[in-house]
Amino acid sequence: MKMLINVPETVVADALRGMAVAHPELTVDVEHRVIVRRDAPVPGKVGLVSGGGSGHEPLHGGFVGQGMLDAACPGEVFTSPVPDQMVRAAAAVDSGAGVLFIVKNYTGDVLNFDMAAELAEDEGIQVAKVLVNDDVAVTDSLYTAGRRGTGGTLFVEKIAGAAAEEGAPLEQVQSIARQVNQSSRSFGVALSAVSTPAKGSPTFDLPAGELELGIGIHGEPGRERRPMMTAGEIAEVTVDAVLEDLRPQRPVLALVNGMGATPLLELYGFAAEAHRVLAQRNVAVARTLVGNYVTSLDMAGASVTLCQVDEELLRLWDAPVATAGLRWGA
Amino acid sequence: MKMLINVPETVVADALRGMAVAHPELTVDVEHRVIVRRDAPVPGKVGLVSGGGSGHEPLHGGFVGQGMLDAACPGEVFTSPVPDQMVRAAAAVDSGAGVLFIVKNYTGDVLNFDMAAELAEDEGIQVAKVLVNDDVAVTDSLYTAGRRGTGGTLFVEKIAGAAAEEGAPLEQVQSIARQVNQSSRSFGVALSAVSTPAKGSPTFDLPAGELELGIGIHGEPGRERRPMMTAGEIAEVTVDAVLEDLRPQRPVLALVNGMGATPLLELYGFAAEAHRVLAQRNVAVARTLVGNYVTSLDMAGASVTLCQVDEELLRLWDAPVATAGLRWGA
Amino acid sequence: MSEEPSPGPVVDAAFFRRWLVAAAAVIDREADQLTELDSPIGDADHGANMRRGFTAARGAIEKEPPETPGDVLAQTGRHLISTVGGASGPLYGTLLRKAGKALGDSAQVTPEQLRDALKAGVDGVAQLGGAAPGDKTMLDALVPAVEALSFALDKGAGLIDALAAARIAAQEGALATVPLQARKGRASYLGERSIGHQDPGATSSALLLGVLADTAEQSAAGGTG
Amino acid sequence: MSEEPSPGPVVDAAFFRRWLVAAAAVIDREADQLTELDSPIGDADHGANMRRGFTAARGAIEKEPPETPGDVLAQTGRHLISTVGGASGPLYGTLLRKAGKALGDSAQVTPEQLRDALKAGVDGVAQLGGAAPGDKTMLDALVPAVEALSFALDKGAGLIDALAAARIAAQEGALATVPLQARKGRASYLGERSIGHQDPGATSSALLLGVLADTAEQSAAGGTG
Ligand SMILES: Nc1ncnc2c1ncn2[C@@H]1O[C@H](COP(=O)(O)OP(=O)(O)O)[C@@H](O)[C@H]1O
Ligand SMILES: Nc1ncnc2c1ncn2[C@@H]1O[C@H](COP(=O)(O)OP(=O)(O)O)[C@@H](O)[C@H]1O
Ligand SMILES: [Mg+2]
Ligand SMILES: [Mg+2]
Ligand SMILES: [Mg+2]
Ligand SMILES: [Mg+2]
Repeated sequence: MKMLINVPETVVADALRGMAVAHPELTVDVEHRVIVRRDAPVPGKVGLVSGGGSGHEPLHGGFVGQGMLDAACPGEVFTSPVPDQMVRAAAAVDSGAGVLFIVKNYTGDVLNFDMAAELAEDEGIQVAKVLVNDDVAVTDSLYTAGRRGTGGTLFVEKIAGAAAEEGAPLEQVQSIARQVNQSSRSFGVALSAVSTPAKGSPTFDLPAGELELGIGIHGEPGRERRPMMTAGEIAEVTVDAVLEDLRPQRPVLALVNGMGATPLLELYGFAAEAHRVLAQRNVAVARTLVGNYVTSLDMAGASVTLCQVDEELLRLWDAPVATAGLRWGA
Repeated sequence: MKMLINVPETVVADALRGMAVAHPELTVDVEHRVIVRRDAPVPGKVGLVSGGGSGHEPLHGGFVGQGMLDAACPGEVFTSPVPDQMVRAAAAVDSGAGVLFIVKNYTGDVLNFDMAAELAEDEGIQVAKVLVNDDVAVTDSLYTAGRRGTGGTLFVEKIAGAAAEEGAPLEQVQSIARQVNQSSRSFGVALSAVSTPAKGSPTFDLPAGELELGIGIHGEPGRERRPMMTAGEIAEVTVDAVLEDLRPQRPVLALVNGMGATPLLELYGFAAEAHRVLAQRNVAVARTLVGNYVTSLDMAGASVTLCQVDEELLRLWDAPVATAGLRWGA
Repeated sequence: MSEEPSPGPVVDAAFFRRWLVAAAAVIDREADQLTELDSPIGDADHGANMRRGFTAARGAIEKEPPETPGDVLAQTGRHLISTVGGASGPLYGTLLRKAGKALGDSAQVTPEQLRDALKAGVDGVAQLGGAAPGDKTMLDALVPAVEALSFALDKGAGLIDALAAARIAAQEGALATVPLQARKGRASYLGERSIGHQDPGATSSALLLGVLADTAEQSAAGGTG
Repeated sequence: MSEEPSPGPVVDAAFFRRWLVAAAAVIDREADQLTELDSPIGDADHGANMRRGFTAARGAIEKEPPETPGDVLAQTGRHLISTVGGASGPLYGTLLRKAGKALGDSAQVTPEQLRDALKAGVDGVAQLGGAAPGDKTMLDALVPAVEALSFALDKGAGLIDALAAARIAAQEGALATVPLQARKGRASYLGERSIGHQDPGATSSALLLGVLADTAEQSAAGGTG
């Protein structure tokens, strides 16, 4: 697999140097791997910190800015960042109003953010956490690692970010973030496997003529392999998998997300099919976001995330946001 | 090549249906293949119309909106749209102030837009044209088809769009568009060939360990094939190819553009290397845009476009824009 | 069926409608091959473009059949312009529109009229696209074909034989594009790397002229009017 | 060189520093293999993660060598936590920090102290990660290894033999993860499809225990202090 890189060891640092030149509105600490809003800490505002393995761009660094995250900690590719980054980020964004850690539910992320929370509290920073676990492809049980955090992360970061921007206190920002997570479900499919710089070749074999259902965003294979289907059929499987678990009673936000290598042309076509299925299932869609937002390097495929919203969540979704990856109203 | 599509014949119509559901701020005429600003025609404003083959998303449909295009005409994949679409678009956006056709320099686009201009003028619409031909990989001469229009299109559409939004008359919008085109140069590299839905397999063979220099955005192979290089080396070749032709005396806008399948992580790293080379060559960079903007379906690779700007062009670049693919200040 | 010497086909509106139906069928059959030719030196869509255009044109003409040969060609040209896009849409569209216009409103066409009409069409292509023979485009099939047609008619050949000569010239012209370096169209971007590939547009032109020769032969033999 | 019965190695700070240097070398050598194991049931980074962490820890410890066994382990653990990330960073970091803490500030460590320290470390892993043997994680190598070490020491074996037993138990434990269905970590997402693959973390644990056994053997044989 050819890659546009120097050496695998420096991909994250190289990308951070690139973010620094492209986004003067961010403070990018390449050495310590922390991306912070230039105006942080915003007085009186709860600080939102997220992070995770790199390779999912624009998540999370592309979501730092007004109305969304205050800081992001990029780990190595597909590897949780380390506690030092999170503590540094928390210190940089804490205005005294406390910090919310938004953590995708992977063993590595959970353990590292837990350690960081302890360390940050030792330094006198008030820390709350929210765990994102929206992926219905994974069986949830007390005896497993539980559901993964995928596309729902975008909804949590955007909506909790809007609440924090409006001055909501830590407890309320945390409870809104939890509500968004509980209202969100995702399901993804892969048409090709991902290649990481470290490995340099696809992490699993996906033969021509087959697709993988229920994939994650780290090159983990899915739970089932099927003969290739049309966009319409894939939309049915995907949307139905989400709806089976979510059973929405209210309108939803829909994220039709590309995994990285699927052209926008195909993604819009897939969005049309997802809408068709939702209409057939009598689900009203309040807003639709189509694009590559929570990616998996060069994987081809897509995921659908639905988030059930009331008027307040919809208002917070529509609130201004000004980040590299998501921007409106500002 | 697996694709997230129904059948090749309907990819463009399917994508337009998707744009319609995702962007209520646009009027998407799926049958006639025209995407128009919902508030068009804007009274007193020059209408900007562009278009070209599909497969380059977000170009052009994703650039319709306040401060950029008034309408876009998507052709079949990698195929110029037909005159009927352009005439319909012109009629939809003409407020009486006239319409500017922004045409990428490909035989098909030129011929179809020329025919459309004649037909639109027959209907009483004042039409001006600007040809975008920024790709230095192609030898320019009277006896050839001339340089292709690639990444420079984004600069032309954004800056001319800002001028039109401010109320500049047709002649002035056209002359600004020409100035931007003359100040812009691009060069691209491919790490993989593109697969079109119609063909279903890569349009050319690019062996492992080799890259293609000077590629276009339609799956045309480039002019030269070389053993694979690092991001830093590629940045040197790319930036130098542009600078050799542009020789900027003033600061530049830099577009570090992904061809579609190259992960954002790699693209930011490439942007860092491009900046390093520009700094070494003493070229000041006023603004940097990194992302997948002028794509070639699932091609892996990147291009660099530089546009030399004075204060007025920079002001117009910074002016508010609100489109699906490019948005700030609004 | 008759053993008398062929009377020469009746070249009327029905003749050109039969040509269009057969052309659409051949293009449909050869589309993948044309797209294949458009891959190494183009953008892999020529077959799809031609199929889309000819299918649409045939459908429209069958629905509302124009009454004169000129109208069949001119309307086919207009449909190609409205549905093909790309370089080939305006070029083939212009070829047929100009040819149709040149036929005026005569109900039947003489071999000389057909030759003049084709010549007018090919001139239109050259003018619109700015290409000349040797640039590795459809003109490399079209120009020799019209020349061969002219030459044969001048020598006293009937339409069937003259079109057969045109067909061969077009095929040879298409083949002769292989060693050429492209100077127009997308293939020109490749510079020297365009050498060694047959031009897709010249190939489709040879197909369309071949169908014209077939139509003339079959019209004379079967006398289908 | 001596023919007397081995006096048992001196388990001091230098012993653990030698272990760390050797561990970093083995991890570096086996990193690609570990990443390979992490591909079918994980995210293809375990080798890279371990290499990054152990290289950094070795560098830091060599630069400012801690003075007690407990400090070597605890600081190595801290460096792993600061540089590895992922699941394995906090888990291996905790293993070594807890083990180091359990050693207190003694300058030399008895076999029983080492056993208790390892036990404390492994308990820390179990508590932090919430996994149990059989879940297809590093615990499937670590727990049997500590048990084998205990059992051997209880039977009167010296440290070298006891660690050799631990090494074998760890290797067997790692191999025994192959038929298991994962219940923790990334591999658990695969459900039944996780069956048939060896767990990367259990494999790296077996490597690290193997290096520990080697270090003991070489320390006794060479007497390098
Ligand atoms: N300037 C021109 N003059 C005549 N024929 C041309 C010219 N440019 C291109 N062509 C013909 O058009 C063909 C390509 O058609 P097609 O693939 O349908 O369009 P596009 O190049 O826009 O994808 C070429 O093979 C060539 O024969
Ligand atoms: N909850 C857990 N308890 C113990 N070990 C675990 C747990 N989760 C994962 N592991 C171990 O971590 C290994 C994976 O480490 P690594 O690949 O470096 O981290 P990540 O899974 O974050 O990519 C697994 O092979 C497994 O042995
Ligand atoms: Mg990992
Ligand atoms: Mg084309
Ligand atoms: Mg073509
Ligand atoms: Mg891993």
